[in-house]
Amino acid sequence: MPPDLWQLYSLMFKCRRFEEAVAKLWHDGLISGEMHLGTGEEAIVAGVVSLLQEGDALALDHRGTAALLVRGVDPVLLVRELLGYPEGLCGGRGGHMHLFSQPHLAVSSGIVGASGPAATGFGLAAQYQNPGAVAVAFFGEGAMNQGMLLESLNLAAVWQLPVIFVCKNDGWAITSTDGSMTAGDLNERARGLGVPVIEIDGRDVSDVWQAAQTALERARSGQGPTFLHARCVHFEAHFLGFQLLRMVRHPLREMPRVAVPLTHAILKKDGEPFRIRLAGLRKVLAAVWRTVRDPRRGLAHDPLWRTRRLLRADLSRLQAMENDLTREVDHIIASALVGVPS
Amino acid sequence: MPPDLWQLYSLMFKCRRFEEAVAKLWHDGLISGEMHLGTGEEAIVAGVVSLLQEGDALALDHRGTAALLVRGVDPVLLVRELLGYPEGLCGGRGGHMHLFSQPHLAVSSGIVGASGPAATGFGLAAQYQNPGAVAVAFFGEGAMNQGMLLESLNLAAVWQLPVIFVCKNDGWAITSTDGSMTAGDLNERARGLGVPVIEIDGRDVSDVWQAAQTALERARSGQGPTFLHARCVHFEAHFLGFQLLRMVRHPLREMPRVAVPLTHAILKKDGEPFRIRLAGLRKVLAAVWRTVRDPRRGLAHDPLWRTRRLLRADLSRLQAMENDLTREVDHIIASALVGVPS
Amino acid sequence: MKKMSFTQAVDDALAQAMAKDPQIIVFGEDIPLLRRELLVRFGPQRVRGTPISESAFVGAAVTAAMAGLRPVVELYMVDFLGVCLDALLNHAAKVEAFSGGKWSVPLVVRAPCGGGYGDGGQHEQSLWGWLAHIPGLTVVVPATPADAGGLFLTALQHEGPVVFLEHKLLSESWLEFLGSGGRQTVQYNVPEAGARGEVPQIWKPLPLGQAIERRPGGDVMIVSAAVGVHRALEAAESLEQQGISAGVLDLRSVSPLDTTALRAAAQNTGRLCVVDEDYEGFGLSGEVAAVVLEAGIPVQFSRVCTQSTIPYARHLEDQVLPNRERIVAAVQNMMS
Amino acid sequence: MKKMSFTQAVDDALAQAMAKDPQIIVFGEDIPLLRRELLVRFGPQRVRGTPISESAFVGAAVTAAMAGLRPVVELYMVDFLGVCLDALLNHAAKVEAFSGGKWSVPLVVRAPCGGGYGDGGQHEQSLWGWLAHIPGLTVVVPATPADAGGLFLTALQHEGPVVFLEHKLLSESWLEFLGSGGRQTVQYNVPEAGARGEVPQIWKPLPLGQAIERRPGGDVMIVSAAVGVHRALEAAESLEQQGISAGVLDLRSVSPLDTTALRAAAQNTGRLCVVDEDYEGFGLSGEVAAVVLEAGIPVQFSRVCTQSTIPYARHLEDQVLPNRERIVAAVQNMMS
Ligand SMILES: Cc1ncc(C[n+]2csc(CCOP(=O)(O)OP(=O)(O)O)c2C)c(N)n1
Ligand SMILES: Cc1ncc(C[n+]2csc(CCOP(=O)(O)OP(=O)(O)O)c2C)c(N)n1
Ligand SMILES: [Mg+2]
Ligand SMILES: [Mg+2]
Repeated sequence: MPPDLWQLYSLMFKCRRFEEAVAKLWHDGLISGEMHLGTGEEAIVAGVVSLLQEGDALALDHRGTAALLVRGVDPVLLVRELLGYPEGLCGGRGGHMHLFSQPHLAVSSGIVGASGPAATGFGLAAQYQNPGAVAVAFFGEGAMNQGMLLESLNLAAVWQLPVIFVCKNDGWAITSTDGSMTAGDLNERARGLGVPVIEIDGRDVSDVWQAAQTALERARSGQGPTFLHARCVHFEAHFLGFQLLRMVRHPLREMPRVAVPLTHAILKKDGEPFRIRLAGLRKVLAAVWRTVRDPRRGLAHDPLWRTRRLLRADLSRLQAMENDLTREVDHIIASALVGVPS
Repeated sequence: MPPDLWQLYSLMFKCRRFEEAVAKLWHDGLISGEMHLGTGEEAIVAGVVSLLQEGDALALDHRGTAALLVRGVDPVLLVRELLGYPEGLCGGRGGHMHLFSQPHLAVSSGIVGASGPAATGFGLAAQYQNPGAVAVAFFGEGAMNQGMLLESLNLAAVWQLPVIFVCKNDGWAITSTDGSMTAGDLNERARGLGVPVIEIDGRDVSDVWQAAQTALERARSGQGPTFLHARCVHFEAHFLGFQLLRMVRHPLREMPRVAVPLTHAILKKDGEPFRIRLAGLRKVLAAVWRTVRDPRRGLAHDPLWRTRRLLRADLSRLQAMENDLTREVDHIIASALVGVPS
Repeated sequence: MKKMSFTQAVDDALAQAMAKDPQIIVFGEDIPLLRRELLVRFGPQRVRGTPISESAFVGAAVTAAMAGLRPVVELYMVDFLGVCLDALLNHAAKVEAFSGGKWSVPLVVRAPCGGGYGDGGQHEQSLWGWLAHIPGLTVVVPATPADAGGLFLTALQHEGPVVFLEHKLLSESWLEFLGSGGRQTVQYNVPEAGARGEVPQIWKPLPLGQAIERRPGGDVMIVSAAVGVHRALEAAESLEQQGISAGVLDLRSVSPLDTTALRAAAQNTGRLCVVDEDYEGFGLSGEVAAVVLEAGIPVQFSRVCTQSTIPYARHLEDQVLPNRERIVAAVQNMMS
Repeated sequence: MKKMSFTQAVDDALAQAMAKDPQIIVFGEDIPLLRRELLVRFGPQRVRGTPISESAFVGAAVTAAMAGLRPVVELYMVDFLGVCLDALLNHAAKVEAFSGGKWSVPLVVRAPCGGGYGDGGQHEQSLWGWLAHIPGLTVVVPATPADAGGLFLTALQHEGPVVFLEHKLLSESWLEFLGSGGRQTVQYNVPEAGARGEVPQIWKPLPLGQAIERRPGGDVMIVSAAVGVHRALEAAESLEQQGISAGVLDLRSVSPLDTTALRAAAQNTGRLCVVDEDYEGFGLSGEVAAVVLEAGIPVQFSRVCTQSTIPYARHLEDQVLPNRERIVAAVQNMMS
């Protein structure tokens, strides 16, 4: 059965609008601390989460808002939680990185790698008391260096648990590129821990959906865990207000803030010889450069744009849907903000 | 260059006699708590440690006594430490699982997997301040499920550190068999973490020595870590006084202690249906059975016996050497015990 | 009345609960052999072995509990929590708060603790006061078989995460496993009344946060938990011979702490001596001091705790862990 | 005199030390970018990035220190120690004892801590009292740039493992990184005197375990660390207007704890109020109580601490973290 692209696109589009609205709240100062968006990974989220059923569980990382939206958590409660309102999903006590919804068996954690053990525990509960149900873990490629996640892959394999480990590989962990901090190969790693791998193009929602379908079938029928390795890009880089991205977007304002102290430092009297200092400088510049020139921020890597292309034949339906969803999200935000004494 | 089998055999023989003497001290009650011997893994210990040089470091697990002996730590201090004497290697404060020798850059830990980070740190220090030096980690196959060890493999690979990760795979972690608790494949795991693998027969000291030589050369020349995967057997199973082994050795005395409460339990009124209870019983019996029938406790798997075979041509030299070493160990134990007011 | 050893009591209470509640499952390293009597009664689905992956399986226990199971997750020793504290500190203890009170974690972490048998400083810690620092964790530390079984039942019924600690010197089976290993040649200073004692025919839950006076006393109250309670009782006997009337209060749970009993004891005797096998600084003994000071009760105070890393040598460890002599001296000092 | 912001002071002291001592190396996640000014001065061998593998790299720092390096290992937040506590609890803190005093671990663990900017309960903990419970660990918690730089130098020269905590509300750079992210639309209650202040031309080490009286006072001494010191100073001003003379004692290091200063303060004022952003139970505030009670000093005692998991919502977190109002109320209560 092929995926329903219209439905998947509508989910992705809603996620995008929703997170854009959240970004606005953040920029307006209505959200105080960190805010990690998932814009760019919508195909992975929609492709996997749309396949979940009642009784399935979801373990999220610091980028979990969109997944909860797709899972059917009340979006007004979600926004109110991000705003820290007592009427939020968790009474304003959990917040952006700690979103919990018991009816959806959905948990989040800001501790990198924690979604591994969490999904494994849900998988155990499913195996024991609700066979046929599954648990999904979302995490980044950086998390694949965190011991507890590696341990979880093995544990899920040993117990043959119905867990889908979804690695959203955007190639970055804050300012570190995958290649520089991850040796070997993630697929081989997962296999070495006893978990079969499906590698997919995380920009292609059909591809994700098909692979998730396969993994879910394996899990539901008692054949154990699967590692879904999906590449993607995060358009807002690590989090909102990310300095490297600010330098790209407002070079004149931001560059000097970085460059001036850097110049001072490199010229300081005591320290290593200049040759070594230059090696250091090259590292800094490389990171800046990789961010500035990241080709993946282009439209061609946008999962929405790629899916939209396939639906453009019926442009009026598409635009009507988009307009509806935009209005829906506007309405969600308005409802969340309205009627709540701050 | 081929290994000097006579020298390696003498090291192995000394380790064996030494640990047998330690076992006697333990049985006599002069050592109070746990005591994990390495009898059966001497080929791995001798094959690797005999190649270490001044400035090389050693990170050991709970089974580290023999490695320290081979490394050249004063054996009298070692025995006194095991006995908890103030004159011991660590003033009687570290003890069997916490043996430290600064001149040898040798550490131990009773925390499974901890030798991974420890060797990685030593490797970092070597790379930075003492290029050409290396660090060796010893651990069991059970430790390969501990996150910090997996993390360490990746870290050592990322930093290209001179670390040899030596997995002494005896197939058991206390009462758990490797196959039951480790999914996938350890070699693939190590490679997936960026560390090249050499698999060896841990009963064959030449094989170990050759592989260690290769790994050390890679490390000393800045080519990064290696994973040495060596299979072996532990003749005393997990530790001295191990219940499963006592059942094998003294079935009439030990079997009833286990069997009677087990029979009571399986017949208890409330609980799962009998079919499920039997599945449980089968698991217990299988573990007992695997221990009882472990073919590997036979002579053919003894690294000493295997090496001795190759040297038997010169029996008189062999026996003279063995006699000398036996006397030497006797003397060590006697010196350790004598002259120290308790 | 029935008599049982300490760990037998826990296992018996656990078995009683498992027979009633199919949601209780037990897992940890080597559990199929360590808890083989549960395995042959409740089968391999409910009694499971794990890899040496504490972060994964303790972390998994948290969400398994959230999904409706009642997991009892066992660690070989409380010391090994070091590798997986995140699961307790940042997850088990916080879910109820994070979810706005809507979701709880009915999890029991069971672990042997404590020293006195020569295993060295990485294997003999107590850490109960340390764990109690984390809001959201319940920490239970029984001193007798009857309390062990009853409180274990309570832990199984509790809505939040409970760390249940079994002192190895009270646990016949752990002491045999890790210490004697079948030898007759070693001796441990086992408090008999703690290692074996009368237990009820049927286990009933005991209240959390309710200390029990093991011995009344008018001059001073010695406050402790686990083996310390028995050391305190020995000390109280010695003190009696010197004309000092020392009572002994067994806390039974470190968190919640029975502040009412502590204040009453301070009020009645004017002197508290805290005997704590956990480390002295920033722990249980300090909390006891704060509780009585906050209440404005004038009191003399002393403590006999573990002040340093526990040494391996038996004679050194005996000095470092709270013992009768140190308790007697501390109390005498307060009386003079 | 020079002025610096808090984290600038630490980095400056660190750079001064690195220029003299080639054994000092710095590593942690994203360190090449977070400490880019050190990177361009000391090069990629000495300033390194790590994978998100705290257990491996903190563990590695322990033996690197034992082999003669002076590693400064950075964590993104102290909360994340949960995943790698074993390295501190069972290794760094114990090696000196285990080796019979023959080997030490000159390691500095540097981490941001504390709340007040809306990041939620898994990212705003203090945990200094919790860490101080472990014998063998030194825990430094400065409240001003001058102390931060001076104490960091001390940490670098110390023979044992030091956990050096930077409160995020005092750290311009962390607050910008994790909080404002370049926005003008958010406001944090930053104590100005803690975030920026005069620093010496050349850094000199400051003594460990030496508290400093930030404000004298005859009626009560408020004892605190980090941001709490500044909240206490605000409270003391309010109290002054009510005719109450409240002093403020800045502990600067939690372990070692300046017990002499605490006893003197108790002696002189007869009243102590401990303000602690770390959790209330079984922590720093209790230890302070024990120290004065053990000394037999009659004292009134109160504490204003974090009693629960820190909530995400800014208005809720402001109530849960110690603030001026709560401190004023606690002191008033003691005076009446
Ligand atoms: C245990 C732990 N260490 C460090 C951090 C800080 N941190 C938060 S997100 C992040 C990067 C995660 O990278 P990745 O897993 O690839 O996810 P992405 O952000 O790219 O989606 C880090 C290091 C943390 N939250 N938890
Ligand atoms: C973190 C941790 N978990 C559990 C233990 C208990 N334990 C000690 S040794 C051991 C088994 C280790 O097996 P393996 O690594 O294969 O080494 P072997 O004993 O077979 O040589 C276990 C589980 C421990 N010491 N540390
Ligand atoms: Mg990433
Ligand atoms: Mg093994």
